[in-house]
Amino acid sequence: MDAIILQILNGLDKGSAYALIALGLTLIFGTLGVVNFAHGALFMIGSFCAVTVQRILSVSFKTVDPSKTDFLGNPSTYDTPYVVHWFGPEFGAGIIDWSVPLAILFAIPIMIAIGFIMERGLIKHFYKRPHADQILVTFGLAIVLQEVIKYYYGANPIQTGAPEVFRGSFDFGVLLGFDPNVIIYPYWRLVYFAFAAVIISAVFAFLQFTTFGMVVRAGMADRETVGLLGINIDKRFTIMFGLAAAVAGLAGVMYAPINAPNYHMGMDFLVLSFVVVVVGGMGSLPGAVLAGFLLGILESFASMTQVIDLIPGINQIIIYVVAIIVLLTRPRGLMGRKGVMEE
Amino acid sequence: MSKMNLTRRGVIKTGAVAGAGLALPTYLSAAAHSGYTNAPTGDTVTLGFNVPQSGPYADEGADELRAFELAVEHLNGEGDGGMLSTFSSKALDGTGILGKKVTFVTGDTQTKSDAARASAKSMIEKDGAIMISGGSSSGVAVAVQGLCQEAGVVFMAGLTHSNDTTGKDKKANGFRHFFNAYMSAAALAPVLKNLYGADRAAYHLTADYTWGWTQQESIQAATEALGWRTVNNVLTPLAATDFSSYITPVLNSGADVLVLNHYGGNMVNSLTNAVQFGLRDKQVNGKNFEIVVPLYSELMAKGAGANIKGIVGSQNWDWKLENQMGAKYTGTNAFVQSFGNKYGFPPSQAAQTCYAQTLLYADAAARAGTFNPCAIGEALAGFEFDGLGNGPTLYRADDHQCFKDVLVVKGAENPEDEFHLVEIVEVTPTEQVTYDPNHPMFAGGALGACNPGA
Amino acid sequence: MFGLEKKDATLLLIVAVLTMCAPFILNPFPSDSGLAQFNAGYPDLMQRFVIFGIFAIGFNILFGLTGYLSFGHAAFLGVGSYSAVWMFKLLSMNVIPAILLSVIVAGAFALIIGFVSLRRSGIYFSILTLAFAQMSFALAYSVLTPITNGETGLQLSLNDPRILGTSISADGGIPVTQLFGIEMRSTYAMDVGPWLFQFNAGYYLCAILLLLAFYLSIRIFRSPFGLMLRAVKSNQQRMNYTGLNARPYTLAAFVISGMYAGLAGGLLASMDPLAGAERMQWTASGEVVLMTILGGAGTLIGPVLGAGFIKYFENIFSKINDNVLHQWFAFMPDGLEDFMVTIVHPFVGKGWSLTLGLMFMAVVIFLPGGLVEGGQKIGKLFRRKKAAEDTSPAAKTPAE
Amino acid sequence: MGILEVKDVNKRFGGLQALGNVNLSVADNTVHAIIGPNGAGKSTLLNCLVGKLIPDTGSVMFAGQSVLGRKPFEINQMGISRVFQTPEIFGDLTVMENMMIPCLAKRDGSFRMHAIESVLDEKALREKAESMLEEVKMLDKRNMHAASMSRGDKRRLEMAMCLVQEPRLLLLDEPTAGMARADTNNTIDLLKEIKARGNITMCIIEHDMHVVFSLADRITVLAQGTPLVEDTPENIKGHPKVREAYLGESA
Repeated sequence: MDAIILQILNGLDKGSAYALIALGLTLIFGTLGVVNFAHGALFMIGSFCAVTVQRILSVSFKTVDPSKTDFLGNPSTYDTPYVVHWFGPEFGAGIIDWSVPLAILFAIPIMIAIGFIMERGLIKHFYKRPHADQILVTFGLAIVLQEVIKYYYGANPIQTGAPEVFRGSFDFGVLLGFDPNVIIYPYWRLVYFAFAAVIISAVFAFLQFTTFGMVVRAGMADRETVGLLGINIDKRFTIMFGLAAAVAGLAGVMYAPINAPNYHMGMDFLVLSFVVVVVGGMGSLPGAVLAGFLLGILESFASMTQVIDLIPGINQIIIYVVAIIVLLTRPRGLMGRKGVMEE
Repeated sequence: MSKMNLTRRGVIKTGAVAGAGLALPTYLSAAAHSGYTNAPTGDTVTLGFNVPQSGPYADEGADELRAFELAVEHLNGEGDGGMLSTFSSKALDGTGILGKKVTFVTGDTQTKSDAARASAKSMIEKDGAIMISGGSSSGVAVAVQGLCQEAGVVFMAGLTHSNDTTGKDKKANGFRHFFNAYMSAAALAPVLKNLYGADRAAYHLTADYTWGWTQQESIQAATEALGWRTVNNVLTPLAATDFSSYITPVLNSGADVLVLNHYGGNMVNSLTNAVQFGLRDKQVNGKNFEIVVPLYSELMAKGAGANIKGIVGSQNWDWKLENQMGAKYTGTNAFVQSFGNKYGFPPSQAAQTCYAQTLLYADAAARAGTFNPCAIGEALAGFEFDGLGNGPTLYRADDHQCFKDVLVVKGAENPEDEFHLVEIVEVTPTEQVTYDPNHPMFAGGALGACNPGA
Repeated sequence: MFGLEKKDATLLLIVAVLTMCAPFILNPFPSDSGLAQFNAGYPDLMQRFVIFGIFAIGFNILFGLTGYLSFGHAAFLGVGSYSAVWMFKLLSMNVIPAILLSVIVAGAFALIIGFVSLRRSGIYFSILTLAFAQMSFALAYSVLTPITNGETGLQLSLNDPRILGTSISADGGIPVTQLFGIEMRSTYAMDVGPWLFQFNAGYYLCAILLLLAFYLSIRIFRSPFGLMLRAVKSNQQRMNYTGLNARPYTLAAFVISGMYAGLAGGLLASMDPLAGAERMQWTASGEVVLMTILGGAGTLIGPVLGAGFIKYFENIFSKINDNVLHQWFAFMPDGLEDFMVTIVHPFVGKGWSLTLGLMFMAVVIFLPGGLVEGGQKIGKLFRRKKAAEDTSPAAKTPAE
Repeated sequence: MGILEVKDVNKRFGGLQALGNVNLSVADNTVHAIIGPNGAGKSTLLNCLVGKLIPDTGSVMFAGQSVLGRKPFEINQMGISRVFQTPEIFGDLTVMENMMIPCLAKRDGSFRMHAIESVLDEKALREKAESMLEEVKMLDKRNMHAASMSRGDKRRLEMAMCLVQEPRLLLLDEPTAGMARADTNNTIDLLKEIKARGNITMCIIEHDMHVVFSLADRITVLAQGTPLVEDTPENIKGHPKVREAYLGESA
C-alpha cells in the first residue's frame, strides 16, 4: 500500500513536469498551428536560467591564502562571492541559497522575450508553410539553442540546489495514519507539484475569464472568423507564444533542483512531450494536462519491481504502449478535436 | 600551438610518385608495401583520437582530447616531457616515434557505436591513422575495437569499464589500460566490509544495458562473498532522467545499502534523487543507510555536487595519488604538473588513461622497431612497466588487460575547492584485483589472431 | 530510355555518372592542401552517402507522395541491419542472402506496423510510428539483448556457426563480407599526382543498388500507383468518392518504403557487419525526415541530396579540430590567425551540430522547398532569358 | 421500381431529427431535383446515399442493391458519383492528372498495384480523359495546377471527373452555387447535353430555381427532414404547400 501511494506521488510529480511542457506545446499547436520542435529547448533554457542566476549570485573575487598550496604547488586562493562580501556571510549565503526561487523572477521576462523574438523573428514566417518546414526550422533552432548552451556551460550536469529549507522530506504517511518515515516525500517535489497546479490553473483562468483569453479560444476554434471580426489576432498569438515559452521556462526553472540541468535535457523531453500532447488530443488543453498526469502515474507504476517481474522491460516502453492503445481506441486522443493536425 | 604537418597522402605524393601521372594501382589494404594497414612512409605517423564530442559525455571527451594533445607534444619533444621522464621504459626519446613526427586526427564518437565506427573508419581510410584511441563508454569501445581488428590497426581503449571489453569481446588488436567492473568489485568489497560491516542488505539499481549488467553482477558476487544479502536488483532504462519511481521502493525495502550501477548523467540523476529522498540520512536496521557508486569519475562528482559527500566508489587513478599514497605512484605528479600548467586544472582519470595509452603505444612501437600492429601487440603483451602514475603495472598477454592497483575513493565532506571533491580512502593492491583469464565473468571470447590488415 | 521520359532519363543518367565517378568528384582537393580536410572520397563516407540516399529515397515514397510523416522509419533500418548480421553469423558471408533477408524482414515489420498505424492520419499517425520505433529501440537496447547484443551492437565473432563458410578465416580472423568472392572492403587505390582516389568494391555495390532504387522510385513516381499516392496526399475525400480505397495504397507505400529502409540497413551491415540499437532511436528516424525535407520532399533527387548534406556535416565538420584550423590560417599574422581560429572554432569539431542546426534553418528560410528548389531557382536565374522565349504550353500555365 | 429507392429513412443527431421517414424513388434516366429551405436535410439525405452517414433506420437501395454499410468508395464503384457543394478536386495535381484518377479507378477498381507502368502509357484512358475535358471546354487547361484555377473551373473539373466515370447515378450538391449567370447557363447546357445522351440518372440539390426548372423531370420538396410533396415541375410551381414552405419565403 505504501509503495502504491509513493508511486502515485511520483506519478503526480512526473506528471506535473509533463503537463507543464505539454500545456505550452498545446497552446502553440492550438493557437498558431505550428509544430514546435524547439519547445523542449525552451524548457532547457528555463533550467539554465536557474543555473545562470546561481552563477551570477556566486560571482566571486579571489583572495590568496598563503598557508595552503593548490594542486600545482602555487599559493592557493579562495573565492568569496560578492553577495556574501556585501551582505555578510549569513544573509549573503542565504541569497545564494535561494537562487532557484529568485530565478523565477529572472526567467519570466527572459522567457517571454525569447518567445516574442522567436515568434516575431522566425515562427511568424512559417504559419502558412507546410508542417514539414516548421519541423525543420524549429528542430534546427532547438539544435542551435542547445549547442549554444553547451558551448557556455559544458555538457556535464550542473547541480542547482533548492533552498536549504526545502531540502528535507515531508512525512506524508503520518497524515494518512501510517508509521513515521514510511511515506516520506521531498519538500521540493511537493513544491513542484503545487507550483504546477498554480501555473496550470492560472493559464486556464486566463483563457477562461479574460477577454483576451476568449478571443484566443475563439481563434483556436476558427481563426478566419475571428480575423474577419477585425480583431488583431496575430498580436494576441504573439503574446500566446510568449506565454507558452514562459510556462515551459518556469517548468524548467523549478525542475532544476530535481534533476541537475544539462544541455540535452530539452531533447530528452521533446519526444515525450509530443506523445503527451497527442495522447491528450491535439488542440485540447485539458487533454494535455490529463495525459501528462496519466502518463506520469502509469510510468511510475510500471517501474515497480512487481510489474517489471511480470512483464520484463515494461518500464522501458510503457509510455509508448499507452500511446498506442489510446490512439487506437480513441482516434483523436483523450480529448482531441476533430480536424486538428489530421492532414 | 603545434601545427599539423603534411598528411600521409601528401607524403605519398612527394615520396613515391612525384610527377607521375598515374601510379601503379595497389590494394589499399596492402597499401604501403610493408604488409600492414596504413604503414607510414614519410616522416610522420598519424594517430586517431576518437572521443565523444557531442552528447552527454562531451566534457569527458574534451578532457581525453587534452590528454592526447599533451601526449603528442611530449612524444615530439615539446613541453616538459610529462611522464616520459618517469616511465620505466626508456625507448622514447622525444623525437616522435621511430624518428617519425607524431601527428593526429580527431573524431566524434557521439557515444554511439555506429557513429564511433564511422568516425574511426574515416580516420583509417581517409587520414591514414595507424592507431585509434579514446572513447568514454564500453559499447563504443567494443564496437571500435572490433572495427580496428578488422581493419588491421591497433586500438588503445580509453575509458571503458565493462568486463566484456577484455572479456567476451576481447580482440588481439585491442588493449585496455583502464580497470574493469570485476576489479572495482574486488577492490571495493574489503573496504565496504571495513566501513559498513559484513551484515548488510543491498539494493541495486542498474542501468539496463551490458555495462550495467556486468558491473551489477561483479558487485553482487563480491559483496555476497562478504556475507551481504542482495535484496533486489532493478533495471532502469537508459533514457530515464527522473529516478524517483525507482528510489521510493528502496525506502521501505529493508535494504540498508543502495548500489547505483549507473554512469554519467544517469548516475548524477539517480544519486541526486536518492539524496533528495533522504536516503543518505536514513537509519535502517539500526544502521546508517549507505549509498555506493562503484564507478566514480571526477566529472560525475562535479555534476552530483554536494550529493556526492561520503559516497564510496572506485577509480582507476586520481591526481592526488602520488602526494597521498607515496612515490610508488610516480609519474602522477609529473603528469598533473604538465597538464595543469597547460590547461589550468588537474586531469581526470579519463585523461590519464588516454595519456598513458598513447605513451604505451608509442613505446611499444619504439621497442618493436616497427608500426606493424602485430609486432606492437607482441611488445605490449606481457609488458611490465612503471612510472605512468598507477604504480607497477602488467599488460597481461592473455586478454590485453592492464593489472594495477585500484583506488577506493569517496566524496569529500568538506572539499577545499572543486578539484578536491573526491578523496582517496584506500588503494587496493594489484594481487587482490587480479583474476584468472578464464574467470566465468570474462569467458566466452577469444583474442584470435592479430590482424595487420595486409 | 528504360521506359522513362527524357527528363527523368537525363536525371537518372546524371545520378549514374555522379555515383560512378564519386571517388573523383568527392576528392577534389590535393591531399597536401589544407582543403583536403573537405575531401569526402573515402570508402566509408561514400558508402554512407549512397546508403542513406537509398533510405531517404524510400522514405520519400511514403512522405513525399502520400504526405504521411512517419517518425519511426529507423526501426526498419535497424531491423534490416540485425537481419543481415544474423545472416552473416548463421549462413554465409555473401551479402546477397543478407540483403534479401533484411529487405524481407523489414517489409514484414513494416506491414505489421503500417497496418496498425495507418488507421490514423496526420500527427496521430506520426506518433504511432514513433511509439513503435521507440519501443523497438528500448527493447533492443535492453530486454532483447540476446538477439541484438544491446548497447554494444550485434557483431560477428570467432565462433559463429556459419553454415556455408568458415567460422574463422585462414589468417585466424573473422571472415569478411563478400559478393561471390569479391570482398566488400577491397579497395583499389589510384595515385594521380597529389591526389589519391579510392575505388571500393562495397561502394560500387551500394552505388548500383542506389541506382536501381532510384530508377524504381522514378517508375513509382510516374506510375498510376504513384499518382494514387499523390491523390492520397491531395484530397482523401475526393479519392474515396472516386471509388478508390486509400488504405491499401498507403499501406503499400509504407511497406515499400520500409523495404527501402531494410535495404539500407542490410547494406550498412554488409559494408560493416555491426548493427547497433541506436540505429532505431527516434533521432535516427528524425534524421531521415530532416534529410528528405532538407533536400526537398516529393522531389526525386532531393532526398539523396539531403542525405549527402547531413552525412557530410556529421563526418567532415566533426573532424576539423583546432590544429587543422591553425594549419588553414597559418599564412596569416599570428594575432589574426588566433583570431580567425577563435571565430571559426565554435562551428567545427565538437560544434559541428551547431553548424548543422544553422544550416537547417538557413535552408528552410532561404530555400523553401529544400535544396532542389534552391537549385532550380539558381538554374532559373541562368536560364531566364531562354525561358522568356520558351513558348511550350507548360511554360504559360500560370495564366488565370 | 426506380433506380434509387429510399424507404423510411430516419436520422437523428442528438436531439435533432435531421431526416424523418424519408421515402424517395428516383426513376432511371431522369433528373430528380431535391429542393427545400436551409436545414431541410437535403445534404444529410445526400450523405446517407453515398455512405458518409448511415441512417438510423430505413433502407437505401441502388439498382436493386442496398448501399447501407458500404464505404463511399464501394458505393462509387457501384456507379454513384458525387459533385460537392465546394469543389473537391486534387488541388496539388494538374487537370489532366485529376482526370486520370477517376479513369483509372473506373478501369482498375478500388485498388491495384500499377507501380511500374507510366501513366503516360495509358493511351486509351488519356484519350478518354481528353475528350471529356474537351466536352467541358477545359482541354487547354489540362497542364494547369488544379488549385490555381477559378472556382468555376474547379467545379467543371469536378463534374468532368464524375462524368468520365460514366456513373449510373450522378449526385449534384448545388452545382451552380456561387456561379455567375453565364457560367450557370453553361452548366445547365452541359447537364442537358449529358442527359440527352442518356443512360444516366441525376439527383440534384439546388437553390437556384432557374436551374431546377430547366433540368428537373421530377422535384421533391423537403422541409424539416420530411418530404413535403413530390411532383413534376409544373405542378410544384403552383403547389400551395410549397409556396408556403419554401417559395414564398425565398421569392
